[in-house]
Amino acid sequence: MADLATRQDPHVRARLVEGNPSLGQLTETVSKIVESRTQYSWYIAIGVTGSITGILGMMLAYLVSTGIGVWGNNQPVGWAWDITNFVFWIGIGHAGTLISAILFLFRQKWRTSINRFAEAMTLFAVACAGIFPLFHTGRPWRAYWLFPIPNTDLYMWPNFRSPLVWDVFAVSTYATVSALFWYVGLVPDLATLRDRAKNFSKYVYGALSLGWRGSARHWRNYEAAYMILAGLSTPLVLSVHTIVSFDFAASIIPGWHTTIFPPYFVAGAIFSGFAMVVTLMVIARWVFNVEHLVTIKHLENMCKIMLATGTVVGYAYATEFFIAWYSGNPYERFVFINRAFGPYWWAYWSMVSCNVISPQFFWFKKLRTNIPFMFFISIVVNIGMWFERFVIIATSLHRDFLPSSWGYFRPTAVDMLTFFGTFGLFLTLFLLFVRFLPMIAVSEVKGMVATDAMHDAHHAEAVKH
Amino acid sequence: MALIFPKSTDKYVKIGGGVVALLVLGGISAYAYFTLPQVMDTGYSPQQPVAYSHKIHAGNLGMDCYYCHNTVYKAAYSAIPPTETCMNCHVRVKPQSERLLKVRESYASGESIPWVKIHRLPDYVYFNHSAHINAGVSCVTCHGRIDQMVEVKQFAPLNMGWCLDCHRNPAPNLRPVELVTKLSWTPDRDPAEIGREIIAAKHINPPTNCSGCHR
Amino acid sequence: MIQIQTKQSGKQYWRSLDQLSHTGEFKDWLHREFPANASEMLDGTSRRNLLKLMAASMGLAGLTACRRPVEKILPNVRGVEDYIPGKPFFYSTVFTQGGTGMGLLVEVNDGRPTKIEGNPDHPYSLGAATGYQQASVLGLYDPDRARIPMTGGNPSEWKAFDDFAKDHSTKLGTGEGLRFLSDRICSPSLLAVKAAALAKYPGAKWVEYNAVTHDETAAGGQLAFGQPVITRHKFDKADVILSLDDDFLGLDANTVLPQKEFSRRRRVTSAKDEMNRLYVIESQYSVTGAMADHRLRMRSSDVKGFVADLAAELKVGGNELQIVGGNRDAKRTKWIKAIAKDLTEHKGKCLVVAGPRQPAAVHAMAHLINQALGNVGETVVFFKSAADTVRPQLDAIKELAADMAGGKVSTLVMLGGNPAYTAPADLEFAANLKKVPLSIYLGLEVDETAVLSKWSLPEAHYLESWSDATAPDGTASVQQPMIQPLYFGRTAAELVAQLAGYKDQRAYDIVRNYWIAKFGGKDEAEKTWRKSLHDGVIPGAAQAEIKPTIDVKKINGAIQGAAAATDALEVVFVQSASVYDGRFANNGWLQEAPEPMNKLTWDNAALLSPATAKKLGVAQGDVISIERAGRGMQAPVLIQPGQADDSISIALGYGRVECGRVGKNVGENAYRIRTTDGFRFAADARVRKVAGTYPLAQTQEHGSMEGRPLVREANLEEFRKEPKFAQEMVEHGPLVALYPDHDYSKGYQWGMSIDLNVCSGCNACVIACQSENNIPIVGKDQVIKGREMHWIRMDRYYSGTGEHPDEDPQVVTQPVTCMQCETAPCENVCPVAATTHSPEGLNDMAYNRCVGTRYCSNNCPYKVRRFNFLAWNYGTEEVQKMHYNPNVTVRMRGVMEKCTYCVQRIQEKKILAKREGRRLIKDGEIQTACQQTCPADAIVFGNINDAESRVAKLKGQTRDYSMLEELNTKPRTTYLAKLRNPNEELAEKHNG
Amino acid sequence: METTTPQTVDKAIYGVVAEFDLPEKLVAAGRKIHHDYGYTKLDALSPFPVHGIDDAIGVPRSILGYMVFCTGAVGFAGAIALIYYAGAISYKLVIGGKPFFAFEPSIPIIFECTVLLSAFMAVFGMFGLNKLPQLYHPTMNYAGFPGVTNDRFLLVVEATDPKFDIVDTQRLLESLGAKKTEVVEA
Repeated sequence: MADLATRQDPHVRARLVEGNPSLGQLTETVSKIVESRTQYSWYIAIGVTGSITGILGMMLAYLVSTGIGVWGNNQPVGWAWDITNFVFWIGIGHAGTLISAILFLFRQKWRTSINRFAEAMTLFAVACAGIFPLFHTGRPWRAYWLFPIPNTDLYMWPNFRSPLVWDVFAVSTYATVSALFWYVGLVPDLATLRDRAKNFSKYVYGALSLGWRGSARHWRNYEAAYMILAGLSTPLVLSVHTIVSFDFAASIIPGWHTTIFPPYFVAGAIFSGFAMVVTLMVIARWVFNVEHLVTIKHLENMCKIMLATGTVVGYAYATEFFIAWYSGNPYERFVFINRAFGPYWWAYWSMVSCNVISPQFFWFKKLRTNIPFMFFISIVVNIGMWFERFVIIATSLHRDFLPSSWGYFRPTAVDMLTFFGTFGLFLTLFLLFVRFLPMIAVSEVKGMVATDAMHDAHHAEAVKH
Repeated sequence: MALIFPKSTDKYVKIGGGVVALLVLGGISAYAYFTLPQVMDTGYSPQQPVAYSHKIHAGNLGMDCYYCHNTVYKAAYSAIPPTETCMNCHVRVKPQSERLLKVRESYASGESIPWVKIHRLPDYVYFNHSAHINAGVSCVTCHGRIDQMVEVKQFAPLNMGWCLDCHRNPAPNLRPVELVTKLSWTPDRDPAEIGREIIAAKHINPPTNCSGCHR
Repeated sequence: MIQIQTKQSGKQYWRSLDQLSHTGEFKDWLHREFPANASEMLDGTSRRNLLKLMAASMGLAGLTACRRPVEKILPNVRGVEDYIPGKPFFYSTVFTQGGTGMGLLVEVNDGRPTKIEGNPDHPYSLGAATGYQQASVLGLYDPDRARIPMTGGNPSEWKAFDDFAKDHSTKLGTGEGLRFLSDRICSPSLLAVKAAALAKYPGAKWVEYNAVTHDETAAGGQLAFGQPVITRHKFDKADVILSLDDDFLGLDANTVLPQKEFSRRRRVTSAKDEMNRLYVIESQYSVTGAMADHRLRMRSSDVKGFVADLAAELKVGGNELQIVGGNRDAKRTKWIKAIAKDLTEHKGKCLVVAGPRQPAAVHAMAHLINQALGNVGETVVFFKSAADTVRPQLDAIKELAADMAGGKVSTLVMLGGNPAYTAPADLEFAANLKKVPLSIYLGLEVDETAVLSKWSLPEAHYLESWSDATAPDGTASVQQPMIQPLYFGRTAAELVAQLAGYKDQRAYDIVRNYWIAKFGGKDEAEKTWRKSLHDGVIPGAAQAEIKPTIDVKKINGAIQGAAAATDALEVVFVQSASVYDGRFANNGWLQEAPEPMNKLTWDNAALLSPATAKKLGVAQGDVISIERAGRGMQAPVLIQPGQADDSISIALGYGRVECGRVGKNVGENAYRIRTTDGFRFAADARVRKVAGTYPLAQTQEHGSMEGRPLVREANLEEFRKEPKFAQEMVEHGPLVALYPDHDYSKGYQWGMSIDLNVCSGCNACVIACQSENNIPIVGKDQVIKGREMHWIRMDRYYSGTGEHPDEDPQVVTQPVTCMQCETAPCENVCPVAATTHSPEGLNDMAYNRCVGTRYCSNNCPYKVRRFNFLAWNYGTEEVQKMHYNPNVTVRMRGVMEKCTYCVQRIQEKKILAKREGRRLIKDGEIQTACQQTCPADAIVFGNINDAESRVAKLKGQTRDYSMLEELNTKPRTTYLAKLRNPNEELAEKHNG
Repeated sequence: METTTPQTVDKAIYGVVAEFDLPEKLVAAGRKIHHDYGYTKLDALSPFPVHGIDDAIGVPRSILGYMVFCTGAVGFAGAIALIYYAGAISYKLVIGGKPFFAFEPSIPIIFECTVLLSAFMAVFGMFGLNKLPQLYHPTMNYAGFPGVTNDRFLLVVEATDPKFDIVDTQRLLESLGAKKTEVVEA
C-alpha cells in the first residue's frame, strides 16, 4: 500500500513544499510554533513593540487634548503626515487580500503557504491606517457624523458626495471583509489546534473553531463561501485604493485632479504590500524555521510582482508629467515642475529612486533569489512608497493656485512619534498573531499537497494499464 | 478521547446567544429612546427662586404675555421683566405676601432675581423672537399653554429637527399677529388654510439652510 | 481638462526674490529639511503657547460636557429707557491721533462697545475708519491696562492721589518748575483747561511732543507764508499729483479723507472716463507708492535736492529763487523734465504734496510750486491756524529735557505719550526723569514712563470718557463715553483741572460746560449740545479759508545745499503700520495685521533694497547692527524690493520693555538711535552684520504672480483700446458642467465687487473683519507656521520689467476673501455637509457641524478657509470677551471658519425688513464690515438679482472679471481690473 | 482488524464511523457504499476538502451562492435608498450646486454596501448552513476523532439510514478498506 509520502510529484516537491512532509508532519510543523513554550525573546520583542504602541497612545492623547496644531499641518497644507500615513498603511494592507483572493481565483497554488500570514498583515495594517482618518479630524469625538447613523435631533446625514465618506464605507467594508475572510480560513486550523491541545487552551480553540469537524457537508459550503469571498474581495481590494485615490482625484487641486490615480494607486498599493510581506516573511520563515513551507520560490514570485508593479508605478510617474505638459494647463505644469525641482525636490527624487529604480534589480534571478538583498530592497520600497504619498499630498498642496497662499510644511516631533507608534501597534498585533494562531494555512497546504498526490496517483495507475 | 464540550453545551450556547442578542437590541433601542430630544429636553421644569405662577397672571388674570415680555415684537430676545415690572402692581397688590419677599428684597437692594433659564438653545443658534412673532407664530407653538402652567416647564424639544419641521411647513403654525399671544385661540377653520393665506400675504419663506440660524 | 493660456499684457511677473537669486530655494531647503521641534511642547514664551497648554483641559471638557448645566437669567431690577436686550445702540464719538480728530460711530451691544465704524456725517471720515481706529476697541478691553494709581511703584488709590494733589497744588505757588508734557492737543475743552492752568501758574510751561508728528508741515507753512497755516489738499480736484515722500494714502494721513478723495479720481466706469495720475518720490515702498503710476525710489535725504531741481525746471519763484544745481544724473533729469511738463500742462489742476518726514524747506517748496502753478484755492486751500506762531516740538522738548537735567523742573505732569520711551535718544529723557522730584504720569498702560514716575495714574480710554477734538479744518466733535471707565481711569482734562483748580472737575462738566458756553442761549445751547452729540459733528465750528502770500526769499535760503553724498547709509524712521509710535504695541489685532507691503507681523525689521543687501552681504533674516550718533541698535534684515538704495527704513514703536503680555519685547526699539539731529531720517548710519539669524513672520512669502492672471492690470490707453482686456486675458475652453446649474434666479442673490483700481491695500478691511467676526489672533510662531486666521487677506504681488525688476517693481494689492462660489469645491468634499449653499448664493459654514477634516480648505482654490488648529479663543480673560460680537459664534478648536459676507448683518436686515413689512431690502442697506470701513470704497456688496443695484452695475462693467474663472467655480465675488495712467514721456520705464 | 460494539444497548446509537488513511480510499469506499449498496445517510470527515467526495456519498451542491446574491441585491438597493433618502428627501441641501441625488457620486457607496452585505451572508450563511457553532457532535465521541483535523479520513454511516445495521454496516466498511470502524452513540 503506497504511502502518501512515497509518491509525490517531483514538481510539487521541488516547487512549493520541500522535504516531502506527510500530512502529520505538516500539522506538526505549524502547530508546534503555537504550542511550544513561549521564548523570552518573544516577551522582549512584545515588550519593545508594546512600549512603542504606548508612545502612539500618548501622542494621540496629546493630539486630542490640544488640537491638530501639535502637528505641522497648516494653511495651505491641510493634510500632511496624517493622510500620508493613512494611505501608506492602507496600501500595505492590500497584499494580503490580493494574495488570498486574486491569486486564489487564478489558482496560484503557491499562495497557500503565505496567504494566512499576508491576510493577518492586511488586518493589522488596516487597523493602523484606520487611526489616521479618525484622529486627523479637528473634533474626533464628532467623527461618528461621518457614518449614516439615523438621528432624530438634527435630521442631518453625511454628505454622500464626499470622497471622505466613500473612504469611510470602503475602508470599514474592507476591514470587515478581510477579517471575515481571515477568520473563515482560520476555522479548520483552529480545529486542528483544538484537537491537539492538552491544557485549557483546547476550550479557547474549541470555542473559536465553532465545533468544526471537517464534514463533507461543511466543506462544500465552506468552499463555496471561500470562493465567493475571494470573488467579492477581488473587486473590493481594487475599489478600496481606487476610492482612497478619489480623495485626491475628485478634488480640483493641480497634482491631485488626475484620472490616472486609481490604477496608479492600486499598483502602488500592491507594490508596497508585497514589499511588506517580503520584509516580514523573510524574518518569520527564518525565526520559525518554516523555510520548507515558505520556500525561496514564494519569495521570488513576490519579487517578480514587486518588479512588475514597481515598473507600473514608474510608468505612472512618467505619464503624470507627460499629461501635465500635454494638457497645456499652466497650474498643472507648474505643480509637476515644482515637485521635481521645488522645495520638496529631495522628497520627489527619493521617491523615484526607491520606487522606480530599486525594483529593477529584480530582473536578475540572482538578486531575486538573494534573501538579504530582497529584504533590503523591500524596505527601500516601503520607504519610497511612503514618500510617494507624501509627495502627492504635500507638494500639491503647498503651492497651488494663488502664490500669495503658498506655504511650506515641516513635521513636528509629534508627527513623527505618531507615525513611529503605529509601527509599534502593527508589530505588537503581529507578535500576538504568530504566537497564538497558526501562521500558515495548514488545511490548505494539506489539501494542495494531497490533491496533487492524488492526481499523480491516478496518472501513475493510468500509465500502468 | 474525552469530549471537550459535553453534549449539553450547544443548548447553553443557543440560550446565551439569544440573551446577548436581546441585550444588545434592548440597549440600542433604550439609548435611542432616552436620547430623543422629546424625552431628554421636554418637561424640564426647575425650581424658580420666586414661586411665580404664569397660570395666575397669564391665565386667571388674563394678562397679555407682552406686558412683561415686552421686547418679543421688536428684538431677538424675549426680555425677562425687571423687578420693577412686578412691583408696578405689587406695591399695591399683596404688598406683604411672603411669596413676594424675594421680589421686594430685589427691588430694595438692586440685586437681580436669579431666574433659572428653561428654554435654552445652544449658543451657536441664533433664534429671533421678533422674526417669528411678527410672522404670526404664536408663543404657544414653542412654549405651550404657559397660561395653564403653575410652574413653567419646557413644552417643545427645541431641537433642530423640530425647528425644521415647522420651517419646512409653517402653515399650520401661523395665525394673525394680533392673536399671537392669545394662547387659548382656536381657529374656526383649518389652521393650515389660514396659514397659507398669511404666507401669501407676508411672503413668508422660512430658511432651511445653515446660515438661517447658525452664524 | 481646461486649456488655459495666459496672454501676457507685456508685463512679465517675475518670480520671488529667492528664485531670482537662484540659490535661495536651494539654500533654505537645507535647514527646512530638519523639521521643527514640537514647539507646542512647553518651549517658547509666547502667550499662545500658554493657551495651548490650557487648551488641553478644554479638549477633555469638550469630550465630557454632557449634562445640562443650569443657566441663570439676571434681568435688570429697574427698567432702562428704550434699552432692548440684544439690540445694539450706535453712538457718535471722536478718535484723536496726531493732533487730529476723526469722527466715529461705535456699536454698543448690551453696554459693551464692540465695533467701530466711521461717522458718515464727519467730513474727515465719511463713514470710513482706519485700522488703528477699528482695533482701538480691543485696546479698551486690554487686561494689561493700568488699573490703579501707583506711587513710587506701590499700589495706591485715587483718594490718596486726590489728597496729595490738593495739598501739593497749594505748594506750587506761581508754578516755577511746573511743567506739563502732552501730545499735541486738538481738544478745545482741554485747551481751555490748559489756559486756566497756565493762568493759575504763570511760571509753568506746557510742552507738546509727538513721536510721530506733522511738525515740519506746519513749519513749512510758517517758512513759506511767515504765518502758521493749516493746509488742506483736495486730492479729488487734482488731475496730476506729485508726492514728495508723502504716504498720504497710508501712514502719513491721520484721517481717511485723502483716500476718500483720491479714490474718486481713480474710479473708472467706462473707457471714456478720465483718471488722475500719481507720481511718487519716496524711499520706502508705501501704499501710496503702490498706487503710483510712476514711482521713483530715492533716499529721503535726496528729496530736497530733487524738489529744488524740479523748481528750477519749472522756473518758479522768479529770480528770487536761485537753485545751485544739485546732482543731476540722466534718469533724474528725465523724470524732472517729464513731471515738470505734466504739471505745467495741468496748471490749477495739479498738486504737489510733501510728506511729514521731509524738512520745512521741502514743504515750503511744495507750497511755492503749487502757488506758481495756480493750485492754491483749487487743489490746495489754507486755513488760519489757531496758534499765532509755530514752535517746533523738538525745540520745546529739548528745552524741557535740559531743564530736567538742570534741576529746574520740580513737578512734571505727563499726559500720556510715554515720553521715556518715545523721546529722542540724545535727550536721555528716562535718566532725566529720575532727577525730577515729582513726576506724575497719566497713561493707559504701565509703560516705560509709568514705572519711572512718582505717581502713575490710569488714564480713561477714549471709549469710556468725555472729551472732544477738532479736525484739521476745525470741525469739532464731542467724544462721549460708551461705557463706564473699566478701571476708574481719568482723562487728561480732569487731571489738569484738578491741579489747576478749574471750575469744573469732572470730564463731563468740563466738556459740556465748555460747549454750552460756546453755543450760548440756555435751551438753544441744550438743543445744539444734544444735536452735536447725536451727529458727532459740531456745526458752525469750521473756519474760513485764507490766501496767504508767499515769501520766496526765506525759502531760497532754506532750500540751498542738497544733501552731501556720503558713503554712510541713510536711516529713515517711519511710524509702524501696526503699533503707530508704540502706543498700540499691546494690541494683538494690530500686531498681527501684516505690514501692507512686506507682510511682516509681530516685528519690525530693517528694510533694505536687494542691491544694498548684496552690498552689505546680508540676506533676509540676518541680523545687522545700525549705529549712528554714537548709539546703536540691532535689527533683522528684511529685503524690500523697491526700497531706495543705501536707505534703511525701520519702523518705530517696537521693542517695548514695559508693556503688556502681547507687546512686551516684540521687535527692536528704533528710538534708541533716533536723536534730535536725526529725528525723521539721518544719512549718517553705519551698518555691520552681526552673528545669528532671526525668524520673521510674514503672511506672504512669495511675491510673484507666476504669470498667472490673478490681478489683471493694464494702462489706461490699453484699456481704452480694448475695454474687455480683463475678460479676454484668459482664454479657455467652454466651461461645461456635468450637471445643470442650480437655479439662483429668484430672491436675493448676494454678490460682491472689488475695485482693484482704488484699493490701496491699507488693511482697514482686515481689522474691521477681525472685529466684526470675532477672529482670534494666533501669535508669531503660529503665523510662521502659516496658521493666521484673517478671513480677508490683502495679497500683494510684485511686477516689473526693465533690467532690475527686483530692484524697482510695481506693486498690486488684492483683497481676497471667500468668493462664495456657486459651484463651491469646498462643499462637495465636506463629509458632514457642514458647508452648504444657501438659496441666496452664500457659501454657508456651520461651525457647529464641522468635524475638522480640512478637506474643504485643501480643495479651495483661493485658500480662504481658516482652521482652528489650536484653541485660539481659550483662556481669554472675561474683560477681553467683552469685545466679542454677540451675533457671531466664537469658534472652538478643530473647526474650519471663513468669510460669510457678514451673514449676521444680512439676516439682521432681512428680519428688520420683514418686521417693517417691507418686501425688499434697499440697495446698500446691508454693508459688510470690510465694505463699510473701506476708505477707498473699493468693496461693494449687494443683490446681483437687482439690475439697479450698485454691485450689479459694477459687475456689468468691462473691467469685471472672476479670479480663476477657468475652474468654473462661478465666484460671487468678482474684481474690477487695475488700471495705471502712465506718462508716455516715462513710458518705457513702467508701461505694460 | 478489531470491531467495537457498544456495551450498553440502552444508549441511543448515532451511527458507525470508519477510519481511512488516504483520501482516495475514503472516496472509493464512499462511492461504493452509496452507489452500490444504496446507503444514503452518509457523511465524510476529512482534514481538508477531498475532491469527489460530494457526489461519491451524494452530497448536493451548496445553495450559498443564491443566498449571497439576494443579500447583495439588498445591499445594492439599500445603498441607493439610503443616499436618495438622505439627499433628496430627508434634508435637501444644495451642495456645490449639484443635484440632490445623482447616480455617479453614489456608485462607490453602492458598491461597498453590496459587497459588505454579500460578504456577511457568505460567512454567516455558511456557518448557518453548517449549523455552526455546534460544539458537540456525536462523531466527536469516536476515539480517533482528533485525527480528522490532522491526517485521518472518516466515513460515517448514520443509524437512521434504512439499510443501517450495526454489524453488517461495520463489516461492509471494513471490507471497503476501513482501517478501523466504531459505533458512536448519539
